[in-house]
Parts: sequence; C-alpha cells; structure tokens
Amino acid sequence: MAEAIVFWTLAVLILGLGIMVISARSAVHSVLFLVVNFLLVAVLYVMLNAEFVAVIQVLVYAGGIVVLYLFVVMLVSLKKAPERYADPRRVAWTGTLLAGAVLLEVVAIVVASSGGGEPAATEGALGAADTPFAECGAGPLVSCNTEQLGWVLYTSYLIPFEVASMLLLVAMIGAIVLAKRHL
Amino acid sequence: MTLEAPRTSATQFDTDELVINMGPQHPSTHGVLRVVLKLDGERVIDADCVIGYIHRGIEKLSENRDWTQIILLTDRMDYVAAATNNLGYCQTVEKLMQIEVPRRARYIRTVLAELQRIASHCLWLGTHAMDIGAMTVLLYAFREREFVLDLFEEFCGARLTYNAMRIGGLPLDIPPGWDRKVLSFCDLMEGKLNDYETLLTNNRIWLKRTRGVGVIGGDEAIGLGLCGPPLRGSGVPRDVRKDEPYAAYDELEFNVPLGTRGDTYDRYLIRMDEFRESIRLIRQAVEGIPEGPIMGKVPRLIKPPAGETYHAIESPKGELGYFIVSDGKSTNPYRFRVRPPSFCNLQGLKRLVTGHLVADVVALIGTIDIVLGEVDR
Amino acid sequence: MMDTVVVPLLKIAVLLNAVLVAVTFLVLMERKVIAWAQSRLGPMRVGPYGILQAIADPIKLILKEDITPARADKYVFTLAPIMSLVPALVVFSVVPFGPDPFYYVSDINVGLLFVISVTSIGVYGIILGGWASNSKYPLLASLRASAQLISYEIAVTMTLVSVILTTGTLSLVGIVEAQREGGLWFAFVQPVALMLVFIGGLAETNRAPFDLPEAETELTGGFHTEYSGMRFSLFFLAEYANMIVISAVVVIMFFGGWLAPFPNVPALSFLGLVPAWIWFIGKIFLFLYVFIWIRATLPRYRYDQLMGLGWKVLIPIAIGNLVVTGILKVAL
Amino acid sequence: MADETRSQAGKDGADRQPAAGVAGSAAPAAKREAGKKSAAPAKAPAAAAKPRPKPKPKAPPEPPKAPEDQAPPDGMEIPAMVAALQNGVSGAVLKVSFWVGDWTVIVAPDRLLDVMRFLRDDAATAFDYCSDVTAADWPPREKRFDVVYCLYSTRLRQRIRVKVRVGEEDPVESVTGLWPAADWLEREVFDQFGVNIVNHPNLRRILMPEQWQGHPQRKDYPLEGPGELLMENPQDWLRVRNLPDEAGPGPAADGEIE
Repeated sequence: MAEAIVFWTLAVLILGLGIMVISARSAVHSVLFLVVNFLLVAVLYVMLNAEFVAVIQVLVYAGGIVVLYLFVVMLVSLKKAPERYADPRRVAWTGTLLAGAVLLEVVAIVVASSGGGEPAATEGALGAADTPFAECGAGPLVSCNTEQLGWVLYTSYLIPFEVASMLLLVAMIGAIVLAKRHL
Repeated sequence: MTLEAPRTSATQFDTDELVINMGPQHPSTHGVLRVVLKLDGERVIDADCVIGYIHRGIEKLSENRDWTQIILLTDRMDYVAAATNNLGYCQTVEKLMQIEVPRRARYIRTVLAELQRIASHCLWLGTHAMDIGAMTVLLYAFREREFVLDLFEEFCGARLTYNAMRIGGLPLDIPPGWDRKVLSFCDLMEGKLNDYETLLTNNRIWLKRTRGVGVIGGDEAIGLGLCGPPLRGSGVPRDVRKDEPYAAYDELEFNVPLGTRGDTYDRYLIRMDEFRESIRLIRQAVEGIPEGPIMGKVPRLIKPPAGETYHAIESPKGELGYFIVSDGKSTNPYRFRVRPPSFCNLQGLKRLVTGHLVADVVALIGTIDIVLGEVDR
Repeated sequence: MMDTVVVPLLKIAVLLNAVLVAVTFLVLMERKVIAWAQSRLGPMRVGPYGILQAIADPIKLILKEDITPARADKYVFTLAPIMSLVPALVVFSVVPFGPDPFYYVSDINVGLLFVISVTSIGVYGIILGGWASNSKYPLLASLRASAQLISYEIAVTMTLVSVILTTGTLSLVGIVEAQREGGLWFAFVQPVALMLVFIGGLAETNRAPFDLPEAETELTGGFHTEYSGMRFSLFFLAEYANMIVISAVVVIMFFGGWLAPFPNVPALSFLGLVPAWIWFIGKIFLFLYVFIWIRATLPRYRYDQLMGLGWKVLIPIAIGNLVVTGILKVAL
Repeated sequence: MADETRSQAGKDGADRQPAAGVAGSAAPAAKREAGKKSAAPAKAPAAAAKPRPKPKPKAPPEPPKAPEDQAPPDGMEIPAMVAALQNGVSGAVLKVSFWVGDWTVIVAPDRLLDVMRFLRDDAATAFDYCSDVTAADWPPREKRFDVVYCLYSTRLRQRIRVKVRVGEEDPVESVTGLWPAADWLEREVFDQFGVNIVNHPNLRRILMPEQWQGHPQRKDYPLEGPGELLMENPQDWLRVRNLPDEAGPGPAADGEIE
C-alpha cells in the first residue's frame, strides 16, 4: 500500500516535471526541472531494488549529461526570445508523426515484454541506456543487482550494447567535427 | 534566398565575443589598470588598456614647484622604488647645472638604488607569483622587502616615499653601523633567494604557466619600446647602468643578465639574477664607500641655466628618463617630463596577451611589472 | 520503530552537526597551517591561539548582508548554494566511521557509486551559481567548473573501477573489510590509482592547484563573486565538506578506513587499542593537511593545461591501470 | 603690458609673427586685471574648448623665453650620426644643437618622417629605439609647441633628440609606423598638449578621460581646477558644472575676455 502511494506520487511528480521541462520559459529552468525529474526516476529505480541502475541514472544523466546541456544552454543568449532560434524550415507535422511513431513503439515493447514474449532486442539501437533500464523495470523478478546486470548486458544484449557504443562513438566524432574549426 | 542564411549559421556557429573588463578593480591588475579584453571563449583576441585612473598631473605640478620640491613629487610616481626616482631626477638637474657630485655620495646613491631594486623586485616577485597562484611566495618576498624598508627607514626616516636624495648629493650621511647592516642583509637575502627559487624555478606548474607565455623577439621588443627586464628577457643587452653609466656604476663590476626565449619564464629568471647582481653591487659599493663630503658645490638658489636635457637611469622597471627644460629665469622647471618605464612596458601588453588565455593575462601583467602610480603619474 | 526511524535520525543529526563543526574547524586549520607555511601566525585574536575564530567566522558570515544582484535569476541564485551543499552532506550517510553498524548510517551495496554520483550533483551548485549571478566573471568560472568537474569525474571513476576489480564489492564497508582480510592497505596494492584519485579529488573539490573556478587572481573569486553572507558561506561549507568527503574516500579506498596500519602484523596489534573511529578521523585530517599543504605550495594550473592533464594524462593512465588490474586479476 | 609681451615674443626668434604675439598675449593681460578679484569662477571654464587661447590665472610678469638651442662650441666635432643625417636628408635639418652633452637636431616639420626614417634605417644612425616622445609649450610663440623625440640606438649606443616646432593646428606626422613604441607616447602628447598628430592609428586621450575638455599640459591651462573652486565656493562650482558642455567656455569667462 505504502509502496503504491509512493509510486503514484512519484509518477505524478515525474510527469508534472516533464511538462514543466517543455513549458518553462527559461532554458536553464527547463534543465533544472529535468535534473529533478531524473533524480525522481532514480528513486523509482530504488523502489524496484535496482540500486545500481538508480545510481548510474544519477551519475550519468543527472551528474553528467545534463551538466553538458546546462553548459550549452548557459551560452545561449537570453536576450533573444526562443522563437528567434526557430528554424524557418521546421515542419511541425513530421515531428508529430515521428513522436507518435516512437510512442507506438514504446507501447509495443511494453506490451510485448509484459506478455512474456522476447523483448525486441534490435530496438537497442534507439538509445544506449534505454535498453537496460527498460529491461530492469519490466523484466520479471530480475533483482537488478550489479552482477546480474553485467551478465545480462554482456550475454543476451551484447550486440545492442556494442551497437549503442558505436552510435555513441559516431556521435562523438560528429560533435568534434562540428565544433572544431580547423581539423 | 531564405535557405541561405540558416545554412551558414548551421555550418558555422555564430559565437559571440565576450568583452570583459579586467579592472580597474581587479586583484591582479596591480592597481587601477583597466584592461578591456575581447574574448573568444577564454582566448584573448584583443586587449585595450585604459589608464589614467590615478593621473595626478605630477608633470604639471612639478612645473609649478621649486626644483627641490620636485624630489618629493618623484617619490609618488613609482612608489615602490622611490629612491631610483629621486636619483634620476637629481642626476638630471645635476646634468643641467653641471654639478660635480662627490664620490662618496655617488657610492651611497648606488647602494640605495640597488637596495631599491631588491625591494621593487621583491614586490614584483610576490605579486607575480601570487597572480599565478603561488601565494606563499608573496608573504616570503614581502618579509624580505621589510628588511630593505627598515634599512631605508634608518637612513632617511621614511619607509616608502623617501625623499632620499638632493640635487648635488645626499641630505644625510649614512648612520653609523648602517653599512654592516646592509652587508648582513645581503647575506640573508642570498639565502632567501634560494628559497624562492626552490619554490618556483623548477616547479612544473610554474614552468607550464610561464614557459612560452608572452614570447616576444628582440627586434619587436625594441620596436615596442620595452625596457628593463622585459627587453633584456628578449636577449637585448640594454641596461642604462652599463650603456650610459651614472653614479658609481662605471667603477663597479656587474653583469647584465639576458634571456634567450623572451618568454615570461626568462623574464622571471632575469629578475632573479638581477637580485643577485644587485647584492653583488651593494657589497662592492658598501665596501668601497670613500670618505668625503656628501654634497657637491650647489648654489643656495637652484636655478639651472636655460637649456634642456634628457637623462635616463635604469630603474627596477626599466629606463626611467627625465626630460627637463629650464628657462633659466624661474625657480621651477619650465617643462618637466618623465619617461616612465612602466608606461612604455605596459604598451606592450596588448601585443603580449593577444592569443593567450585569460589566466595568462594576469601572468603577463605581472611579468611586465607595472606600477600604476608611474604609468599614470 | 526505534531501530528503523529514531536511531538513524539521531545518527543523521549527530553526523550533520559533527560535519558542520568539523568544517568550521577545518577552515581554522587551513588558515593556521597556511599561516605557518608562510611564516605568519594566522588568527590569534579570538580565543586562545585564535581557536574561537572557528566560531567567529560563521557568525560573521551569517550576520553579513545577503545581497542578491538586481539582474540575477533570483530563484536559481538562491538554489545554487543549496544544491552545492546538500550533496556534500548526503554523502556522509554512507561513510563508515568504524566496523560496527553503530558507526555508519547505512551501508548500501553500491556505496562507492553512490558517493561518486551524489558528489557529481554538487557541480550544479557551481554552474548555476555562476550563471544566475548574471555577471561575466562568474559565468566564465562556471564554464570552467563544469568542464573541469566532468573531466576529472571520468578519470576518478575509471580509477575507482580498478579498485573495485580488486575488491569485488562496491560497499564501502566491504572495501575496508577486504583490506583487513588482505592485511594490506590498497595504497600498496594500487599506488597508481591512489595518485590518480588524489589528484582527481583535488580537481573535483576545486582545490589548489586546480582552483580555477574560484581563482581569485584571475576571475576575482569565480562563481561566487556575486555571493555574500549566508549564501556565500554555504558555498564555503560545501567546498570544505567536499574536501572531507574526498579525504574520507581516499582513506577508505586506499588507507584501510578505520583499520590500524598493518592490521595483520601481530607486533603492531597494540595499535588496535586506539579506537577505530579515531584512526579513521585521524587519517582524514592527515589528508586534509596534505590538501592545505599543497595549496600553500603550488601555483595554479591554467585552464587548458588542466584539461590537458585530465584528458591526456590522467584518463589514459586510469585506463591503463584498469587494464593492468584486469589482466592481473585474471592471471592470478 | 601687452606691448612688452609682444616685444619679447618678437625678439624670441625670426620665425614668429608679431600678430600672433598680440593674439596670444592680449587675453592674459585682460585676464590679469579682472582676474584678481574673481579668479576662482573664471578658472574652471578655462578647461573647456581647446582652440581658443585661454586666460592665464597666474601669468608671469613676462612670457618665458624658450632657451636658445645652443650651437655646438667652435671646434667641436659634429658626430657621425648628425653628419650622416645632414648628408642623407638634405635641407631637413634646420639647426644642430649641443647642450650638456646632448645632441639635438631641429627639423622642419614637413620633413619629419623622412628624417625619422633615415635615422632609424641608416647604418651610421641606427636609432632603433624610441625612448620618448614629448612636447613643450611656449604659448606666445606662433609655433608654440616643441615636439621632442628622444631616440636611442641599441646597436651603436648613442642618443639624439629630434625636435620640431609646430603651431597649434600644424600637422605632425605620427612616427608610429616607424616605432610602434611611439603609439602611446604620441597619444599622451595629443592628450596633454593637443598637438595635431596625423596618421596615428588610434589617436585618443590616454591619461585624461575621453570627454575631457582642454589639454592640461599647456601653459595656459590653470594649475588649479574646479576641485579647489569646489572647496572655496561650492555654489559657484555647481553653477559652472551645470553649464552645458557644448557651450564652450562659461559665460563668466567669455564676459571677462570680450
């Protein structure tokens, strides 16, 4: 019972913060809401006995990646309204379509995995960290401690894991190419 | 048409240049220097010095004061090296009036000037190291500077603005036992110099922060009008004490330390060597002080004949020149001009900092060793 | 109820107070040690030998006017010091001061990772403080800070992984126990890792020679230039609390936590007479002394050199150390 | 009084025109009569507007006379550097002077750049180091400024001074192109004297604030400024301060002069 209360409170808070992230006027405030959001998600993991994932969530997302977001956002001149940065070629309906597709996909994965079927391993390419998290949350009775997580990652999910790392490498090289003026 | 603009901004980030004001209130600008820095990230792409915050019109004031009253005003220019300022001015007037200064006075003047160089370099070392983050050196260097100030206090009663010389000689003879104290200070200072060098000279971080920072070649340094240690750091053998000897320098032996690379580290090494050369000079001069009067034959009313002259000495900061015009009638100089070494060295700052990082700016302000009282006058 | 709520709460209260008091005295210690290094006396006026300066300083900071710049982002400006201090204090919940559960609030199985991840939250305080001030020098400092902290976090974490490889556990109690069983502090097993963690720790706490984000002589105080009064003192507390955290981590990881030196050598068993927590705190203060000593001695790195050191020296060495440790682990 | 001034100025040198002497000295004479009683209010506005010769609050009994540029004594050998200059840039050197060991050449202002380039580049002169650029102001004289360049050769270890005489509006070519060192020094000369330096890359005030009126080192610029006025009589000071800047010299000063 207590667990349910905590879960629903957290769920509402996380969703609320998610909305705050996209609706906040100042980009820095958005990022702050995102950080709190991630921390709450970490609490959710702790509730699922996935301490390792929780800690990694804080370490990698809250402590690392979002810091970089903040880094970039801070440099955006706040004198101009955000609309000024909008791409004139932006096509709204493509985005809506893509978002809808992703939503469908996620729902499909959840339905498939809770049905006891094989999780779609190839979806791992979607994002590096998505797969283990989804797995921990949804997997039946996997007490997600560090050792087991390692086993799972390096056996059944080896290929997605490697694909994800390749993706990250590509992203890193791309970032360097973009940022470096003279190579 | 509309497609063009976003494409350029996508391939080439439009990064804003950040303009920051370093000073006039900043812990590392050694006074009220203001440097307007244009930054690309942390890299300096342009710098502009704004000076004049403590311009007191010393030149204008001096043109309305008696010849003897001006000595006191020169104290207030480079206030960490007041004695050399006094010396430069007195010698210029002596040159205008063709006064012969007794040998004893010249020797004592040399001792005072070299003690002053040690005091000034102590202050430079402390603040320069502090700017780069080695704060202990600051306290050590100030501790030794206190000894010099004590010596000056014993000689003339003042610790900062000495008013220590007179046209034609010195106001006072050295107090008894003073020469021995000077010599024991020399011994002490030599030991302390080794302490400083232990902390800095081979320190990896110090080397990283100073090697290759603010490199300037000899010809360019000459063209920019650098003087003193910044010029010698670029390997130009220019020292007024050697080239145009004054006081007792032509009778004493000393070397002029020269750099090779012209970077901040070389300028640091040169000043450390100058400490040692100063000690050597002081020892020779103190031991060689002859007996005799301390004042030359000076008329009661100082009124140099009409004429003009430029006379330079080597102050701790570089070539300190006085250009004085006398109209031969009034009891004050018609034109009194100081060629301040800090001013001319500061001019090179823009050239030195361009392309370096913000952190190097403070190192470079430190390395050219400015005193704003002299820059602004 | 007693065991699950009251006792932990009591422990937390005692621990928090102890840490905050330790921080104030650490400030005094820093002032005194640096003063001695510089042939000065340091604070001498308040109490005998200036001991009460530790109390006078916080009182002064609390009583000072707390200024918010007119064009600052007020909420973030207030939030930043809190975000800086809270993680530093939270970390102490897993630090074991002794072998029994009495000496720690909790022992979680990912203790070490918990320490790393929670301290990594502390960087927000610095970044946001610099940004919210709406001032140029703090902004530059917060840029430096974020780059520096992220870079060195990578190096430190990678190094700690090699220690974890040797122990096989992430629990801080477990790591100390592993050293007791091995009879040898990990400082002798993993000397390279020790150096890396210590250097990285200096950088993560913004201590000299890596105190770039607050370099007084370059950035006029860095990210807390615009702060005053209580909010400034929170930043101050956070820095010193972080120093204690890093020292504690180093002691636990490499110097046997609460263990006496060479716990398995019978000839030295008399050292066990000293209570465990005294060993632990004593070692922590030894490291704090080293922190202060370094600050009194070394000049400051430059920003690009700092990043170069982090990425081109520390991280490769950390990876190398990890690889060597792994090979040895498998081979032996 | 004014006549006396003029005769002094006339005697001073052949290149001065008497008319200028009148213009320059009449104002001080008038000022002296009115100035004694209400010296204070008149001083402050004198800080405004440069082209007009300003009243002298403390005019000496007679205008100072620039020292003669002493010719070298007979039989003294002209050093190689001066001889080379005289041969190299013919006709530019108006006079050679020697005084207490310093050699000075007085140069025609329009040939300044040629002379300087020669001095820097010729092997016998090789003045690669510009020690100082400064000026002296001799108000009643028509070419009131002596602009003085102190040069030094780090290779030959010799010094020379180059002097040009110019009036208030006469252009003086900047030597920044030859010696970057002259940049700030010339700026200071411009700031303190208002010498019309041309072709300078960045001619701004350097020691005084950007919006400062007047050039402090000129002899007709008062030694005491509004600061002392403020101490003596705050009401007057306020009135002077509140005058619009573009109005030039304050009405009080105008009234006294005209």
